[in-house]
Amino acid sequence: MFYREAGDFHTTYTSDSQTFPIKFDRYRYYVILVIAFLVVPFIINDYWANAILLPFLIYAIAAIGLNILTGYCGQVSLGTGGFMAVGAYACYKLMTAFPDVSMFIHVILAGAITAVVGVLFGLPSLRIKGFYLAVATLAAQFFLLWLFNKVPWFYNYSASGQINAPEREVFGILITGASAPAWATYLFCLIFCFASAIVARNLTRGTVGRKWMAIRDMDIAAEIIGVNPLRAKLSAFAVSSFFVGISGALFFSIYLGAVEVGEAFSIQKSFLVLFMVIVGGLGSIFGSFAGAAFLVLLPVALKVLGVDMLGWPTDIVAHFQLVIVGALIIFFLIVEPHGLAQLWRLAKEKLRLWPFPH
Amino acid sequence: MLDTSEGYTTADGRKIGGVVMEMKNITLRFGGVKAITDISFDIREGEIRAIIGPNGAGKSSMLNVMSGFYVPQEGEVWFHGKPRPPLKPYEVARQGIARTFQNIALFEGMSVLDNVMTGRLTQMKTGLLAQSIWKGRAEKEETENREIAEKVIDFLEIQAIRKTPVSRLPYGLKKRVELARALAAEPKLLLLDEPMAGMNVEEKEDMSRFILDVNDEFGTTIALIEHDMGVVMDLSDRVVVMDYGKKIGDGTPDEVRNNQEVIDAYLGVEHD
Amino acid sequence: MSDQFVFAMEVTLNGLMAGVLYALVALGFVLIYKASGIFNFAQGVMALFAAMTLVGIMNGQVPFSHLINATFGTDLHDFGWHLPALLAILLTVGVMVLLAWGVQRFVFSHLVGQEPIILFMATIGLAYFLEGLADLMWGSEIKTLNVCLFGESGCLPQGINETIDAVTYEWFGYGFFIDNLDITATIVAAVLVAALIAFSQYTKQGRALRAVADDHQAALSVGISLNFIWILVWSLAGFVALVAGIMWGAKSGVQFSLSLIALKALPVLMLGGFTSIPGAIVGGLIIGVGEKLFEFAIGAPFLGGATENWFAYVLALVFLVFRPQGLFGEKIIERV
Amino acid sequence: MKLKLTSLALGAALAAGPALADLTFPDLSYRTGPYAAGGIPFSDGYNDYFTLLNERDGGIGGVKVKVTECETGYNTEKGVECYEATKGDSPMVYQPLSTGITYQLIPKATADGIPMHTMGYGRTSAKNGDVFSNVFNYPANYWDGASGVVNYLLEINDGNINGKKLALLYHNSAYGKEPIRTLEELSKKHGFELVLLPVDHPGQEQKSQWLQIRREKPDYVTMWGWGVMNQVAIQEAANIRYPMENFIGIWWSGAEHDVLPAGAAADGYKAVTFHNVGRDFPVFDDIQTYVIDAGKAAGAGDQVGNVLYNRGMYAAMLAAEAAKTAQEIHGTQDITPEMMRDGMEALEITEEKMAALGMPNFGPSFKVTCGNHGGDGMVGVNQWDAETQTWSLISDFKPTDSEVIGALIAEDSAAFAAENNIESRCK
Repeated sequence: MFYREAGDFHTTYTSDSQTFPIKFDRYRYYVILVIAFLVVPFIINDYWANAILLPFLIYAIAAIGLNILTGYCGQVSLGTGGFMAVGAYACYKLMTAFPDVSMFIHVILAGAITAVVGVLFGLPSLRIKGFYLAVATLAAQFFLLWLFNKVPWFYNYSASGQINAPEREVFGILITGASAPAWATYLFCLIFCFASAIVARNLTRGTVGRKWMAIRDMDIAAEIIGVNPLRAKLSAFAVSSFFVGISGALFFSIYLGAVEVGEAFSIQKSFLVLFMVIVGGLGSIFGSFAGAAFLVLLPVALKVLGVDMLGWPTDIVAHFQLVIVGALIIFFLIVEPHGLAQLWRLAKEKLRLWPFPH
Repeated sequence: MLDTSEGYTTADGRKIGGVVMEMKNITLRFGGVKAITDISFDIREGEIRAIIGPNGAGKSSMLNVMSGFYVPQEGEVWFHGKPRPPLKPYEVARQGIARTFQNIALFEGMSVLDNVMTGRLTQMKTGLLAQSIWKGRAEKEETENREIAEKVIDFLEIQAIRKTPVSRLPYGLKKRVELARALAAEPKLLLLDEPMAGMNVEEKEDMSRFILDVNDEFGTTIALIEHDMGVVMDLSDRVVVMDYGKKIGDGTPDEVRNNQEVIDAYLGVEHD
Repeated sequence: MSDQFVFAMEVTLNGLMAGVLYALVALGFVLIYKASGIFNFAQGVMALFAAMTLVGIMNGQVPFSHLINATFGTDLHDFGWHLPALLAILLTVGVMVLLAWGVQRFVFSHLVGQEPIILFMATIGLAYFLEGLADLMWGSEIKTLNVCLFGESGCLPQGINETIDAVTYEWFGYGFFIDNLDITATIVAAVLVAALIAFSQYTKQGRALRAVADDHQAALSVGISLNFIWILVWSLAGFVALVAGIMWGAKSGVQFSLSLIALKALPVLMLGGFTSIPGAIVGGLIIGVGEKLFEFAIGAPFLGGATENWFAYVLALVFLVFRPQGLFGEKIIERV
Repeated sequence: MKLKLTSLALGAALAAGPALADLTFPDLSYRTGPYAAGGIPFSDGYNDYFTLLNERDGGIGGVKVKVTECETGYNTEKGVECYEATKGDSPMVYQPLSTGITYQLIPKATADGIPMHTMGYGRTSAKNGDVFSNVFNYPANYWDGASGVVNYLLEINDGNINGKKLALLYHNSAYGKEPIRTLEELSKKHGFELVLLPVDHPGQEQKSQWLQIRREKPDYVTMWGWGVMNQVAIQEAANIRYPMENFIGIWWSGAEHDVLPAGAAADGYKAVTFHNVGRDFPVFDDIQTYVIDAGKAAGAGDQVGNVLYNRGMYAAMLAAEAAKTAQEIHGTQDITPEMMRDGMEALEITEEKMAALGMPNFGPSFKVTCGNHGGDGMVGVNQWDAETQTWSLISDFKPTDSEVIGALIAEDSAAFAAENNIESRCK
């Protein structure tokens, strides 16, 4: 009833190409923003921040990053864990080397450093395609992890081989370390997540985005209409790695506070983020959020349901978690192969016609 | 034969200008097989130039040489009065050559509008940073180019489907969208690879009309390849006829129609 | 002959043996990819599932006993029998065929004609599902795998091969170490590949399989049932997974980490091509020798060791840059 | 779903306020994932001991014990979720059972005033209680383990291992690299040669390493392994006929499931330990009566007496004793996590105490102080008998090289204190 585009006219190309052309979507988006920025910080507690919202926001950034590379540019990557590690270690080195510089700058610089590394490992994509490339990016994954583990300079020669985030403040408010208040860490991640989504949206709706999608859909045709495949692919690797690097930096400094490279950024992480992107929907910013929510929230929800409410043994619940997540992935695929985002889109299309479908 | 060295006036009174592209003694081999043997011809500003021939005559190879996708072993391609060095395919597009494909090569995951906008890519220059901020330069550039794209969309009468994903369109419309994408680039030379292939009579007529209108309205120089002789004869100003990789005729449709070698080729006379 | 050279020879030989084990895992991937274009992420988990099922059946474990006990307060553990290995293997193959049928019936028959990435994703779901199911069915503790085909004799041999040790000592003054299990694995792999080739060459189903791999449409048009073929390849892949699970599980016991052997197969696939059985074998050998020699010559002495994992991928990557379709992969022809 | 989660989280937050009737001991277990085989017996032992206290003694000092189990799957992020979900229930002590989760929780638990006990794992320099106020790693840590291995070698070589060659086969991770510095110091001191052999995670392929061992013929091999790496290493050692009695693992490489897959070939394999093994203690009779036979066992009840079961039970015993100490110090039965911390810092384990608990000589005697949260680092050696499928203590708990280890701990904890602006608090 309320979800209509009729009467919602656009008189300029600018207003037509905005992110949410339908008024109802726009309002809902504003409401979500208000809640996220102005309500949640006041009611958030440690559990919600550390167990749910921080991982959700941080994985969403990583998923946006990978979605740019895989969903928009069609280059499947399994190096996400390695690139997150680059972001984390870059952030650590910057934090400890320049303690007085703002964390905002450190995190962004960590992203930039990751972008450079990403471009380096993106070079083979010019020759290698499809699943072959996916497996090739694993070379980055394994090599980077080995490197961070092997060279003590990266972990400041600490005896434990782990990196620990020292306490840092932004505008006088502690945002890293154990004493950082939940709302501050949440807001810090939210700002990055929000900015990442906006930037990703801006890039994908304009020239660069079309170049990426052209390469994805048909690389030869793209080249003939004037897309330089080298620059398009490498820019996708750079932008993607930038986001992934930011998420790695936040993952280490804000969320966990201490990581060991082989454990935190293992190949499992690469797969997890890829699953988020695919489950959420390739080529959709919203899908990145949906996928991150699905794979972060679902296990927690199942745990709460199984252990806390039904009182089952923890191991049986953990096994069932795997079975249910697996079955749900397959189920969603059969219902709608293009991910949660597409499912959402279809639901909206139906809603647009509701209650008079004909 | 018509003297074309200084341009000419067509039967319907259009002024044809100087040489845009000239093929000089092109020979193309794949391994040991000769696809094109020593072919020369030119394309002039504002004209509709057709390359015809039976299947396997080497037309597509010729088009790929013109678009820079294949580099011939012998001969030169002159573009705007200069020999064109071997270019990467994407550099050719930047020189102002746009093309369509025999087996539609649209970007299936994108909407019609986005597909047409890809035609503008070579003209859009804002950097990554400006685009990520969007407001300001990127938005302005997007709007300016959108206007050009919309003009083409209007012209080809595909306004109603501009937000539709290309994958949902029927064949005939896809062909039109592909033409729109090529036109959006405002090319100096437009190459059409079998624009009528797989169409019914009605669609063919539509497409012919669009080609003529494009040429008329924008003054675009068009080179097309086609194996359907009938359509081409009505459409083009001059025709090159190929058979077995060789040029067997070149001239106005009437001249070609009366060329014995051409008639033989199309009627299928045995080669010695 | 210098010591280093003799050592390098030993390392090379062992690399070849390791390569056979990698190839065994890679084979399962190739079978499914060739016939249906599915990159089966669940292959490693299938090996785990198969090996766990085998041990469970051999030891007469009650499936889902932990779940049943927790739900009904019973105290079930095992049926109290101990089945001979051969019978247990046959039963396990039966389970894998059933699994193949289920996968086809409940997953892929609903996803016909989807893009490769979607099919890939379905196998991700399958991997999760199977991992949870295997643990629910058989429990997550480590199980000792001791396959003895004919009573007490004919068990899987392990340990240094005396003959090779003695002979090479005679030749080089240094006895080579070759693991008997590896020799067995090599023989098994050879038999397996020969059987697969024979199957695809000389049986009706095998020919149908090849026809499908060549061209789905054409195969359909001559009346081959795709459904049947796909159940067949998933069964074959399940069988290969079982063999790989036995070979790897014999060394480490059957446990969760068995599912990680898939990671050792990926560089092999890259190198050998996703569609080539000889590619999987040769790729496995190259990766095996390459990573072991690198570790021996450069990794351990100069880089502090543990370089094998990434080197296998880097080796495959460098190779791919020069030959993007892999060693025996079908040439990618780009046309417009 | 979201609504329910909110209400649950709110409930947890509200419940954090007043002291509860029960003493809550969270159990961050891992019964799934790659290390489940190690996690299951530990968690069973931990749970069963508390169940025993509840059933037999009515809890600790008359207060019932509640164990809240939370599955981490050895995954750091799940560990964080578990911590956040349980920290509101006034948890007595966290035993994260994973080095990754430990590092993660050290600052958090310290800030929240909750003690942690990382027994034989975690951050070694946490032994310095002056810096790590809330972290305890008695009775032994990794560096003690390394020193214990060397001490044992000294013992069997009449005090002289000059010129011997010791190979360290380690999981190529922070955990595996722990003993390197200690062993390097000790190799300087005792004149043995150290060979480092890293194994990539997960460790299913160790051919290169074992070929190297075969070529270089080290006199002894010691192993810092975990998960599948253990089983494969022991099998490979058997394959190259490396003398098993010269192969000594750390305590995380010395459980039944590590040696069983290799069968008879594993006979003679050794591992250092900080607690006793086997079922031969009176306490197990009580566990059998009050827990297993009563159908209250945490797991299947088939793990009793296994190395890791004993370790879990030992951890529970130490926690319970610390809680008792805390009750005594503060004169109240309803202790808070802060009081529990004080109890842990004042914990003293003596032979009499252990005997009274039905666990004579189950572990070393030690006394925790403000400056020393790690006990005296007493380490013994176990050996595997494949015939009877039992471990037995062949070398009793003996002190480790506190001179070498102390210096390393002082250095590392000082660095941590400087990095985090921690001031000295012990007098």
